[in-house]
Amino acid sequence: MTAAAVTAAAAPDLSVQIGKLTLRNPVTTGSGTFGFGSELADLVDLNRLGAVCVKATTSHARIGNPPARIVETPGGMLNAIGLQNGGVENYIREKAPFLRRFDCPIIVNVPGEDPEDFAAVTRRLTEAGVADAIELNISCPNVSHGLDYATDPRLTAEVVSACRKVTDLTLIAKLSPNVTDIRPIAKAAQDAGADAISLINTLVGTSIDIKRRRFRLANGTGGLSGPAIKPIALNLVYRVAQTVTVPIIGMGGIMDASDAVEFLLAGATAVAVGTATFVNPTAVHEVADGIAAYLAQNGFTEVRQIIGAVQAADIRPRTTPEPTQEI
Amino acid sequence: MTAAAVTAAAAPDLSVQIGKLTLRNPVTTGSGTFGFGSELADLVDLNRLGAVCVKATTSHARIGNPPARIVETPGGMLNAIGLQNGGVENYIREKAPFLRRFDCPIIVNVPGEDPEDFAAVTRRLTEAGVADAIELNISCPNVSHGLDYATDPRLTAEVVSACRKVTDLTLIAKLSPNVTDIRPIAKAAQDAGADAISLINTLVGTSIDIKRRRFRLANGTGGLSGPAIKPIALNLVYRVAQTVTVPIIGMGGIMDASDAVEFLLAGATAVAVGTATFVNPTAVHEVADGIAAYLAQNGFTEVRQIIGAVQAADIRPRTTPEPTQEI
Amino acid sequence: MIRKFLAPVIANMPLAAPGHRVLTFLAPALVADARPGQFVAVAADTGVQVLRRPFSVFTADPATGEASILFSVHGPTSQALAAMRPGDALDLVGPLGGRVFSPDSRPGVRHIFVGGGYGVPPLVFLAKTIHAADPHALMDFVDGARSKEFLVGTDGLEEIGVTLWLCTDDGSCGHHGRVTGVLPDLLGDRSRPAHIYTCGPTPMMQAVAEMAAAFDVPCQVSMEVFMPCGLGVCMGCAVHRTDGTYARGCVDGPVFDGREVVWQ
Amino acid sequence: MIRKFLAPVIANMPLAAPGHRVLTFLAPALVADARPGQFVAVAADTGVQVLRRPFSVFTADPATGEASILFSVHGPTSQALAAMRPGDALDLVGPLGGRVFSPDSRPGVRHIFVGGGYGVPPLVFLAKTIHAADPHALMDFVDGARSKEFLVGTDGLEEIGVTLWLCTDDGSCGHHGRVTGVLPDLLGDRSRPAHIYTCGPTPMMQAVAEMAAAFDVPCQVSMEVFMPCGLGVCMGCAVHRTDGTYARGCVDGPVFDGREVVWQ
Ligand SMILES: Cc1cc2nc3c(=O)[nH]c(=O)nc-3n(C[C@H](O)[C@H](O)[C@H](O)COP(=O)(O)OP(=O)(O)OC[C@H]3O[C@@H](n4cnc5c(N)ncnc54)[C@H](O)[C@@H]3O)c2cc1C
Ligand SMILES: Cc1cc2nc3c(=O)[nH]c(=O)nc-3n(C[C@H](O)[C@H](O)[C@H](O)COP(=O)(O)OP(=O)(O)OC[C@H]3O[C@@H](n4cnc5c(N)ncnc54)[C@H](O)[C@@H]3O)c2cc1C
Ligand SMILES: Cc1cc2nc3c(=O)[nH]c(=O)nc-3n(C[C@H](O)[C@H](O)[C@H](O)COP(=O)(O)O)c2cc1C
Ligand SMILES: Cc1cc2nc3c(=O)[nH]c(=O)nc-3n(C[C@H](O)[C@H](O)[C@H](O)COP(=O)(O)O)c2cc1C
Ligand code: FES
Ligand code: FES
Repeated sequence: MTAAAVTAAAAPDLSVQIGKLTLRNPVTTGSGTFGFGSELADLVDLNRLGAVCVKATTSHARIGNPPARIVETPGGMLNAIGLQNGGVENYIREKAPFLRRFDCPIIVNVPGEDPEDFAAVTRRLTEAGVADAIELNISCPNVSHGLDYATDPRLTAEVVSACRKVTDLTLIAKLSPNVTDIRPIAKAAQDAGADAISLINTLVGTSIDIKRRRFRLANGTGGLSGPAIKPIALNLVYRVAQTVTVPIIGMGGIMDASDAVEFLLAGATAVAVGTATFVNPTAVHEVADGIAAYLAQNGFTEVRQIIGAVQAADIRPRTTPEPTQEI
Repeated sequence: MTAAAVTAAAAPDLSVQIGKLTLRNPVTTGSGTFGFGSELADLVDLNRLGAVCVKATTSHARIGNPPARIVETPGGMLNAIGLQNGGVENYIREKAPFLRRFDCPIIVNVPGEDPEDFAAVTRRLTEAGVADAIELNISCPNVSHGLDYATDPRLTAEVVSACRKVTDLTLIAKLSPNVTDIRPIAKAAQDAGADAISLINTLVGTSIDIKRRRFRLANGTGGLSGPAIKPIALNLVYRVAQTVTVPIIGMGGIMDASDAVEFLLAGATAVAVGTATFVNPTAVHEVADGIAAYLAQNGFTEVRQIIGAVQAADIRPRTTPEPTQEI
Repeated sequence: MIRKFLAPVIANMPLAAPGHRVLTFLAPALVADARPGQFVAVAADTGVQVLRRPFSVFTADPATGEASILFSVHGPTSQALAAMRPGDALDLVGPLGGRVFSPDSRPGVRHIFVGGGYGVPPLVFLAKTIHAADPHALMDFVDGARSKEFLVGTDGLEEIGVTLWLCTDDGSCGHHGRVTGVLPDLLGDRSRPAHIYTCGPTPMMQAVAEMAAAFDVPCQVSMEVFMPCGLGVCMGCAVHRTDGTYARGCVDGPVFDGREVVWQ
Repeated sequence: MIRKFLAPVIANMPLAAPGHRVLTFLAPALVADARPGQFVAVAADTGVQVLRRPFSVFTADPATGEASILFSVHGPTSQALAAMRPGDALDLVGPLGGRVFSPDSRPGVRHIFVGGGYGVPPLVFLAKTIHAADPHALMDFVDGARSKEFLVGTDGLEEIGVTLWLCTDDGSCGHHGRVTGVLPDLLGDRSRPAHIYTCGPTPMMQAVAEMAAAFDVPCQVSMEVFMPCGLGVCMGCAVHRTDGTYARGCVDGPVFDGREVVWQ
């Protein structure tokens, strides 16, 4: 065995490209599940992350929804945080300096009231030099407006275009699973200038306390995340990967490396670990290490070799009638 | 305590009305999870069911999809059966006679290729007197055409109208959760003459075998059912209950009576037990008994008292901006 | 009759084969009804698994009302089974299986059982059943495994007159090679009719069924497909038949005629 | 420093109170860092629960490196904890909690602990910490429960000079009534400053905090809200503050100034 072969076997190349960013490995964090990085400093080494995606940052501070904000459900959880955050100026002043100490691309998640609002925050973050990429959160199910944009290709394009005009940073459109057909929406985001697409945000759901006969969440509904939604997320990532050419950041129920590999095989260039961090705060590292182990065990030298590598299924096109037969 | 009070406490009135049918209790079965009734005869007493909803019956026999057809997922399962069945004549000849021996309304689930196909099967079942209600399966994610109808109000209305013309039986439209906004679709079904609405059918999802790097299901994708989808189903039932006046049969992840009560509180007039039957074949009886116990414990005398009785949440209308505040 | 019940665990004995165990439980109604090839669907409190798992009936003793399953530890359910202790309650539905092994009734027939892995338990049950009906039945049991220590479940068969043919892939015991290596000798004896009953990994059963067809000997195969409900209602256990249709492995099987199955 | 680790279980002792236990485990790093009011987030293999559950640090012994939690069996996680045996591994993250109990350092201050249910453990830890720093500290512990058998966790406190005030709703032991029944006497002593530290059911804490405000005595409350992550990242543990904002129960608390909290 040559020295090069030994090295390759020992350490597969995990790096991937998302827009202008080179990630040292394909593992990033789900916005809203990793705070602003500092909270987990004792447990997670930001220098070992592919990128960090921070909690949503809005133009003005938001107090969020009243409690209860989170309930557990079978295999998952519902959240209705309501985008509580200190606003963009607070982010720039209080949160960004910590993150900038690390060699880790920062993705800032940006919701907005309308295209102008999205663009204003994007512009401010760009000018201040406190983000390496902007993830447009056009898909938050827990606040007004949030959801509407990602349910319509035209509205999606409006938000993306508005932001594209004001930033050269890598622009990521975060899509919603709560739609009839995600493909035209993904296409619209790409055509409007998104450098990448992330999905999925949470699915709308609810839970009722039968003793008190009221909704468990003060907000009524919340967003479902966690292992329960993984099959749905995986299918949407596959669909979108068949539709767009820009890279995809896949997420939804990734708890371990094996889940992450499923997303990569389905066509995601990177993955985000969300709810898993609550259960296992070091999941981000375990997922990255596990992907490396999978590659080594299966004779791959680069993570890029498995992206979209799932063998195409014999999925019949929906317009061809099924064969029928009298039995 | 008077004798009447004792009786009321001992046995709350569980009966509900779905179109022309009076169900002795609100518990029915999810189509495709209970066969044609006879398979479970050792374990389940059909005379104790609210109604029985049988496996999909198509105009011609269908061989179904190749295996693997089912995979387990966290808190749920994906199925891609592909509507395997012997066809409507086979149903009339081989299956209906057994079901007719019981004092239990029969709901026949009917998928179709186009409105004419739906109507042809509906007419045949009506003429043959082998069904008490028809559930139009316009939402099966596992075959061509199936899904399309329930994703569009106009197509939904076309199918329902075509069938309404050929039957006086109770007509139920089964809706899909894989849509951006279910409300106009539910409304269209009602306006076109549906006597009731059932929901949800399964959510589209997939699963990948990372060792073999291929989809676990031969069909590529499947329909997600089981506890994992309960929060999504419950929210859709609530939304539709706020939208239509016809009764709703709620389903999706109901494993026990407590789950069923959540659906009733959300606005379902009846519930269907699906995946739970695979795990616990007597779930239908346990759910009905448990609903009765819940009513008794909480001082209700009729199940109708809790239908839609969840206290309205403080769900902010999606068009009103959130209060924001500098913190 | 299919029942759902909680059966008290009587014993949970490790076998010599690593990871293999026999779990014995009290279930008189099951014992009364179960026939060779039938199985029980077990629900263990694994949390991660939603569905039950099928396990063949290994023994069913009418004298004591005790039945048992023989299993190896694969995943969550079998792990949970391995941890069960006497007195614990085993949550099961059964007996399941619509078409079972049907002993060949031709006089003087040679019954040939070909088993591997967890295909052995139903065949042992079948051998004992045939012996009980006809103490002079001629029986050969071909048991295959990776290596010696994985040959399990055939204890006591020789006592009821079964001739054992052990095969190991690594030659550590008996015939060095696959079960199909010893079959030609057995099938070559044309002096009496023969009948094969096989259960085990699909590639093994395919090879056995093809060999049976070549020798024109009837062959019953017990298909091991994933069985989500075991009750015939989910259609998830499809077995591809030569007529082009899909049978349900659970109620149209698990036992099929070897010539009826389309092997992948 | 917050760590994630598997701590070997040393002992799992039932208490006299039905369903209550103390689980002791080896965790030197936790012992070194944990302060009164902090907690650990426990992951038990319940299957049905996705999230960890918080349990207050009850004891932390630097001499042995052993820590413990005191819990009562409610649901799946506490059930799994109750079943743990010495040598098992306890999966935990901790110590968690950003703002902890801060002992009043005014000379001669009377420290009044008011606990109920699983509010008792952190207060016991606090009392021991105060005693270690000042062996002459004046300490009163008001412990409330439904009835006598549910008064738990205060063993050994009298030995370190704590005066115990037991209260039971049914009068089966000590004061017949709520903890707020004995507080006026303690707070009425104006000869020295007093400081209340309370943890327990929210209605109890609200009553205590309101009484403290009426007597103008400082009061620290440890809020018990559902804590999905315990790390400050999910924002799910909102505590409504009088300034109209929501604090995070886990890292902005769990200890708050009683006047800072909007009680529902
Ligand atoms: C009729 C019948 C009788 C059986 N009798 C016995 C018996 O007597 N003794 C015995 O030990 N076993 C028996 N089995 C096999 C047993 O039911 C399975 O191995 C079962 O999956 C074990 O459950 P588990 O939770 O321990 O492992 P699982 O987690 O279910 O995993 C077991 C194996 O199956 C694979 N697997 C899991 N799900 C799927 C899927 N959807 N598709 C493909 N592969 C999958 C896993 O990768 C793993 O290798 C029988 C199976 C059938 C169908
Ligand atoms: C900071 C802190 C410290 C704690 N310290 C201790 C301690 O030292 N000892 C101790 O015994 N307990 C302690 N608790 C409480 C403990 O964490 C909970 O009781 C925990 O839920 C027990 O888990 P379980 O799985 O046993 O029960 P669960 O299944 O979680 O149920 C426990 C109770 O909580 C209710 N519940 C569950 N989920 C929700 C929800 N989303 N919203 C509202 N109610 C819900 C259930 O109905 C039930 O009554 C502490 C809690 C906090 C926040
Ligand atoms: C508590 C919580 C808060 C979240 N907040 C945000 C947010 O602020 N912005 C956003 O785009 N997504 C948010 N999400 C969605 C996640 O980033 C992710 O898309 C989703 O949870 C699915 O991934 P998971 O199943 O791995 O958690 C949040 C999710 C959770 C659970
Ligand atoms: C194996 C399987 C087969 C199904 N077949 C049908 C069907 O033929 N027609 C139909 O309308 N729904 C079918 N469904 C959907 C169920 O009736 C039900 O809508 C869905 O599973 C959600 O309920 P559950 O989570 O309780 O299973 C099927 C579901 C499963 C799991
Ligand atoms: S396992 Fe469900 S039909 Fe066979
Ligand atoms: S529990 Fe997650 S922020 Fe406090």
